[in-house]
Amino acid sequence: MSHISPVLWQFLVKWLTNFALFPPEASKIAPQMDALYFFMVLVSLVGLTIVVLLIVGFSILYSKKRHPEAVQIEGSTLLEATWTIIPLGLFLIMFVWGALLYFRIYTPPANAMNIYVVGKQWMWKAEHPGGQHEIDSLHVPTGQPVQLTLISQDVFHSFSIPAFRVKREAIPGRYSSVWFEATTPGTYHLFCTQYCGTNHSQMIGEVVVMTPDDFRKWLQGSTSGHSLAQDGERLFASLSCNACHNPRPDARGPNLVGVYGSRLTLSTGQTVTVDDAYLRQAILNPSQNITQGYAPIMPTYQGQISEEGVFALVEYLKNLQSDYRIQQTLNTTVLPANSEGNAAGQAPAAQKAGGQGEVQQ
Amino acid sequence: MSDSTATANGVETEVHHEHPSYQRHHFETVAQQFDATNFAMWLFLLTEIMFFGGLFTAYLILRNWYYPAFVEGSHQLSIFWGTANTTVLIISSFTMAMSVWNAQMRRKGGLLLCLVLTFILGLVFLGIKGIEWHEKWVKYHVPGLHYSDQSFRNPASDPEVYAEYHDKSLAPDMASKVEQYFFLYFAMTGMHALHMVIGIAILGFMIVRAKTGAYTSGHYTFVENFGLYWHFVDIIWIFLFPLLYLISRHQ
Amino acid sequence: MNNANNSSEHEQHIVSPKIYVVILLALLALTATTVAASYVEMYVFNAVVALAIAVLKMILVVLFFMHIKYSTKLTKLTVISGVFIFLGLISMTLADYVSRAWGRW
Amino acid sequence: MSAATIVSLPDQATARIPKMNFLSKENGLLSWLLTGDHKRIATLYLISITFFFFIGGALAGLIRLELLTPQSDLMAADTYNKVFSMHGLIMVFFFLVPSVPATIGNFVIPMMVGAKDLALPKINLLSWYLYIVAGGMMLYTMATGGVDTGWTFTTPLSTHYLNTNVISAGLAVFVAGFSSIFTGLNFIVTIHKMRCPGMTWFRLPLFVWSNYAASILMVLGTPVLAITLVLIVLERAVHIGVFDPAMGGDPLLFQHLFWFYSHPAVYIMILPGMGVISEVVSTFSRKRVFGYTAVAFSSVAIAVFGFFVWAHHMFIMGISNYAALVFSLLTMLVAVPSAIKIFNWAFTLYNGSITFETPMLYAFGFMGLFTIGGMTGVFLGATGTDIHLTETYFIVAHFHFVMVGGMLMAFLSGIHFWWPKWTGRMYPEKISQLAALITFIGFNFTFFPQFILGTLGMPRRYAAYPPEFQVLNVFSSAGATILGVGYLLPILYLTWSLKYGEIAGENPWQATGLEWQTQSPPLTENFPEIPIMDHEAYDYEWLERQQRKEVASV
Ligand code: HEA
Ligand code: HEA
Ligand code: HEC
Ligand code: CUA
Ligand SMILES: [Cu+2]
Repeated sequence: MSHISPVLWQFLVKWLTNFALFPPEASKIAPQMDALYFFMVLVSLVGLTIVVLLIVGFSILYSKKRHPEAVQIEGSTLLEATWTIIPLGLFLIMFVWGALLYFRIYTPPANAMNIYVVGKQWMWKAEHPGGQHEIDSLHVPTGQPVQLTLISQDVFHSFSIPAFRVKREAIPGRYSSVWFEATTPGTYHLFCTQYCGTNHSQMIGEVVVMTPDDFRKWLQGSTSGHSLAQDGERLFASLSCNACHNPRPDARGPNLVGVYGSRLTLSTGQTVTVDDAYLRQAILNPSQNITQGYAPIMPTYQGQISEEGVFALVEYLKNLQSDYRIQQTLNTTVLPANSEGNAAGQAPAAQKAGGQGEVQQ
Repeated sequence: MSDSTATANGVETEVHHEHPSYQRHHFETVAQQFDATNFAMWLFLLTEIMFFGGLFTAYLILRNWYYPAFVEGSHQLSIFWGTANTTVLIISSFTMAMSVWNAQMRRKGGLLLCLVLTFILGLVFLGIKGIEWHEKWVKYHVPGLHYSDQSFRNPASDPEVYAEYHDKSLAPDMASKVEQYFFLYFAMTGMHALHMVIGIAILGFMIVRAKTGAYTSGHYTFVENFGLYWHFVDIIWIFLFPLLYLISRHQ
Repeated sequence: MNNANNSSEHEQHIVSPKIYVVILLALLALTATTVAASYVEMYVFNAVVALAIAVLKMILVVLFFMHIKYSTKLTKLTVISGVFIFLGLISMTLADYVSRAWGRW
Repeated sequence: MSAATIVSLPDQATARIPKMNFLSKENGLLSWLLTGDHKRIATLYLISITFFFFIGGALAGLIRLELLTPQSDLMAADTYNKVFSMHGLIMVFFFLVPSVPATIGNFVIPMMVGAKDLALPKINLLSWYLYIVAGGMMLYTMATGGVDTGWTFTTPLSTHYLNTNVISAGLAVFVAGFSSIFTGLNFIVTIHKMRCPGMTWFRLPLFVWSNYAASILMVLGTPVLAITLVLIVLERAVHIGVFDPAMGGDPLLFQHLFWFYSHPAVYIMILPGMGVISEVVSTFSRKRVFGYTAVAFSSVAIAVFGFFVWAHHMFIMGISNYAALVFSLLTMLVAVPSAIKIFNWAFTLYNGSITFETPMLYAFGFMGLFTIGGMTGVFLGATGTDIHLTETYFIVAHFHFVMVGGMLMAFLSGIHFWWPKWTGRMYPEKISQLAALITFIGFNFTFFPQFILGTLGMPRRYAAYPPEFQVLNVFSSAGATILGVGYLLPILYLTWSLKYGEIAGENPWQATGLEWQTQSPPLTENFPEIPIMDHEAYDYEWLERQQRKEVASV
């Protein structure tokens, strides 16, 4: 006992001095979240107090000693209506308030800076547009909305920053996103909160919030020499995407300049807005959404590009505003058409036969 | 569902002072017993609906996503065998309904005949299913075990189906989704066949008991309840047939 | 012994074989129709028609082969509630999938 | 307490346990293993679920022990994962789901509706055997290395990334599911078809209503879990399936199907407990339940709405935001009937004549703790706060408040309440009141700190955690020890009372349910002859008249 108690004592002192009921509020959304949270705590406390008061009060007033004979009562519609409508009203307020927050957290503003995050068993990899890579940490500036585009390489993970009050699942096979605007410089916890196998509890890291100046310095200090978009460009050439996607009149694929953010009409007649998720889908499962007027000849790159590679391509396509460089690569390297080492690729004959661009169900 | 006590012949069910021997001790009347077991059977069928409900949900979602793959997948199924099997099952449902009628009318011969017919039709159904499954095996269309998506990357390699539908070759990523179709095909028809097997086993048991006159002396609860089960299995097929064979034939 | 509650109700409605035969023929006819319809190119309506026919067949089987037409309210309610929850499962799940395409989520 | 209790025991000097009763009718192991008697099957269930509760509890002890320190030092992370997975699986599927329905429900529902047995005794027995088979499979799973999927079997983790016994665990739950389906089915049939003359729907005790509602959930929800597990097993076996994103399947589909069962399942877990509370609160305040119809219908409302809120477990998992809105709204709606019940029980006390025997103490515990647990459920049901709180210890605290503080309290309340009927003997009152108190205190110590932990952001299912969370975790672990004592006590004194408890007599609580109007323990056929119900439920005046008549006739 005697050797335990000093330790325990230290603990308690430390804990009591740092006692907290909620984590630091380090993002713009945090105080808003806490407002709703404390509203709910308040309602719960009031509700609980009422329930406890009723039970204790009645127990004292109508205990058998004081009140030996029970008086039978059927019920009271008025009372029952009261305690149906008041909780319902309060719950609806919570619903609306909660929904507003939810939409705010999951709707990034247009000027947000994008960081890509890959989750995999059991680490987080972040890719900044400038080409900085991080593992199990995330550096962000204050005063700047940051959007995270998340994906998982294997199972569900969940990217959680309690101090920001945001959290989003990293889903295998699909992009998800979340945004925040950090307000207070400091180092905060980063957790994987979705159970993801053995080392789930080791899939942690830190979020470092810096002033914009410090952040700029950090960016410069940890650059890898080329930006994410440049990586993407290199991939675009080496995977010979430009064999089909080029500005030539006889190109077999659509020109991808400015495709990001545009609206496409699919062969099913639907229209879609091209966003990150759509680009990823178009690269990995091209035949699922066929752009109107084109044949489904684009090969799939599933299993050939890592999620980081896809991020690079997406970032590249996002910033692709002119044909100039594609033209350049085409002129310097002569690329055989459809040469993506896809051993089990389609038979050429089948591709010819696939000249069907018709509009159909 | 109901008890399997031997039945004494000639007990007058309308007389309530004497309990017929098939009445379980905790029921007040035979009517109550019939009602209770019948209701229980219906509830059991509800659970069955939900059981298949999960599969239907999965099917609808994936079909929505991978329609072209589902089209080529369903081209691999034979409408002929599918229709034949539907017919077989509908007729077996009819003979089952007739079994109940015969039991109600206390016609032992008729009951036996109808039960045996149902039994045979059930076996025929499974036989046909077996033929279809065998064909899938031969053509490497059993997902996970014996599978190749050759026929969808290059439909011409499968001349029979190609001659009929002239399928375009699917892009490799879409072609790989046909495996999902076959996974669902086997999961759904497999679950259904499992129910058929159970049904046929019970039918066999009933035939043996019907020979002793068990169901033709007024106590036909078991036949009636089994009939409900059989018809339910029929209904499942009535939905599986269009879902798997019919609705995804056109690109 | 008090057998006060619904004692003499044992007689089940007995459906005549004639009805069974009619239903059988109807079912076979519907099967033929649905197969025939599947050969006609109707776009979305292929699925609609096939499922409508299947529902129709189901209703026939349930009402007559399974005697729901002649059974108690309770049994009818049971069937309906089963179908209701089944549709709930399918429709609310599909609602999620469908509405994912609506916005940027 | 003696001054203010309603216990009316027969004169202990002359009292006897009736010679003929369901326990003494036949002897020998076979007479138990082949029994059709709902009371014996209930007893079998009681023994088996207690066994599993203690296994689950021991695993909980291991969890708490490991979490004493921030590092994963007691066991490696993978062991810890197995421990909490087995804890969750056993507690949910082998303890809580069958707890009240299969034991207390099985025991009293036929008596409450005035029947000799459940409608389908053989199915009832089959249900117990399925439970035992499933339990055996679970123990096998545990003995051969356990499973570490968490109780939620999340795909694609469970299907492609783990090499533990997912298949046998899945099949165990599958079989347990059918056990639960058959129990529910049996209840529904019994309640519809086996009521005695005069027993109209609105004369049924509320315990019957709430079990009826829970049974609907069991019958319609569980099969979806069954098919989902089948798909998981297939997917694992053949490495292809509809949940695998790498093959073009959708892991969210799994979530939809799983929660379609598992949300209703939480109401399967709470509704029967709510029924117990209705009985207990009414009996010990000698009053008809305030607003009988409202309480009855709120159970059904919970059952019906409970089916359509499942996606609130998936708010951050990538469902469409519109769907999140709808499911959040429905979640708010389904919370209201629970609130109605709490207030109705509170007002049942009004103008009553209240005594404080153990079942009542547990019931008070239930009301307080379930209010906290339920309200924190609303925190999670609101989409915005869910983002911050989901997957943290806040959830762990939420569901332990409703499941342990709610249902387990209700279960203990019910066990004490019906113990005299079941065994013919009273449990010792003083020590059981002490146990109730210990449980309450231990419970709050264990789980309240977890709300704070969760708000601070500590994720659930963590074998190791940042050191600043340690103090609260130590509190929690300390509380769990107290709680463990609180649960061990009943086992000891209830066993003791089997032999040494006072003879209870027919109706020690002066309760009105039909089950109390027959001998304790009851006859195999429950009543000497089928009763006729000629009064409302909870009609204490009727009971008094009845007793005066008896006294007069003597
Ligand atoms: C017995 C089991 C049980 C019960 C009854 C409940 C009841 C409720 N639960 Fe809970 N829940 C679980 C067991 C249960 N839950 C489990 C096991 C999980 C975790 C699963 C996992 O991931 O492992 C979970 C998770 C869970 C989540 C998912 C969180 C997440 O994953 O992000 C949500 C979200 O909506 C939720 C909500 C609710 C709600 C709204 C209720 C409501 O029904 C509660 C209604 C009750 C009340 C509201 C209290 C009474 C109210 C009053 C007395 C009124 C107070 C006064 C005023 C308002 C004035 N629960
Ligand atoms: C009915 C349901 C039920 C019950 C009764 C309990 C009871 C308890 N649970 Fe459990 N719990 C769950 C259902 C339940 N739990 C579920 C579904 C999960 C989620 C699993 C998952 O994430 O997949 C969970 C997860 C869970 C966690 C989170 C693990 C994690 O996420 O990392 C913790 C942590 O504290 C915990 C603790 C406890 C404790 C202390 C008890 C106590 O109430 C238990 C008290 C009982 C005893 C202690 C037994 C009696 C005494 C003995 C046998 C003597 C030996 C005792 C000791 C050595 C202490 N439980
Ligand atoms: C064999 C030719 C070919 C190659 C190689 C090819 N594509 Fe495509 N791509 C197409 C065609 C044709 C389409 C239009 C039909 C469709 O949507 O599938 C297309 C569509 C797209 C789209 C959807 C946008 C739109 O306007 O339709 C994107 C994004 C895209 N490709 C990116 C890439 C990337 C990145 C690569 C290399 C990694 C690549 N493509 C390689 C032929 C090709
Ligand atoms: Cu990644 Cu938990
Ligand atoms: Cu829920």
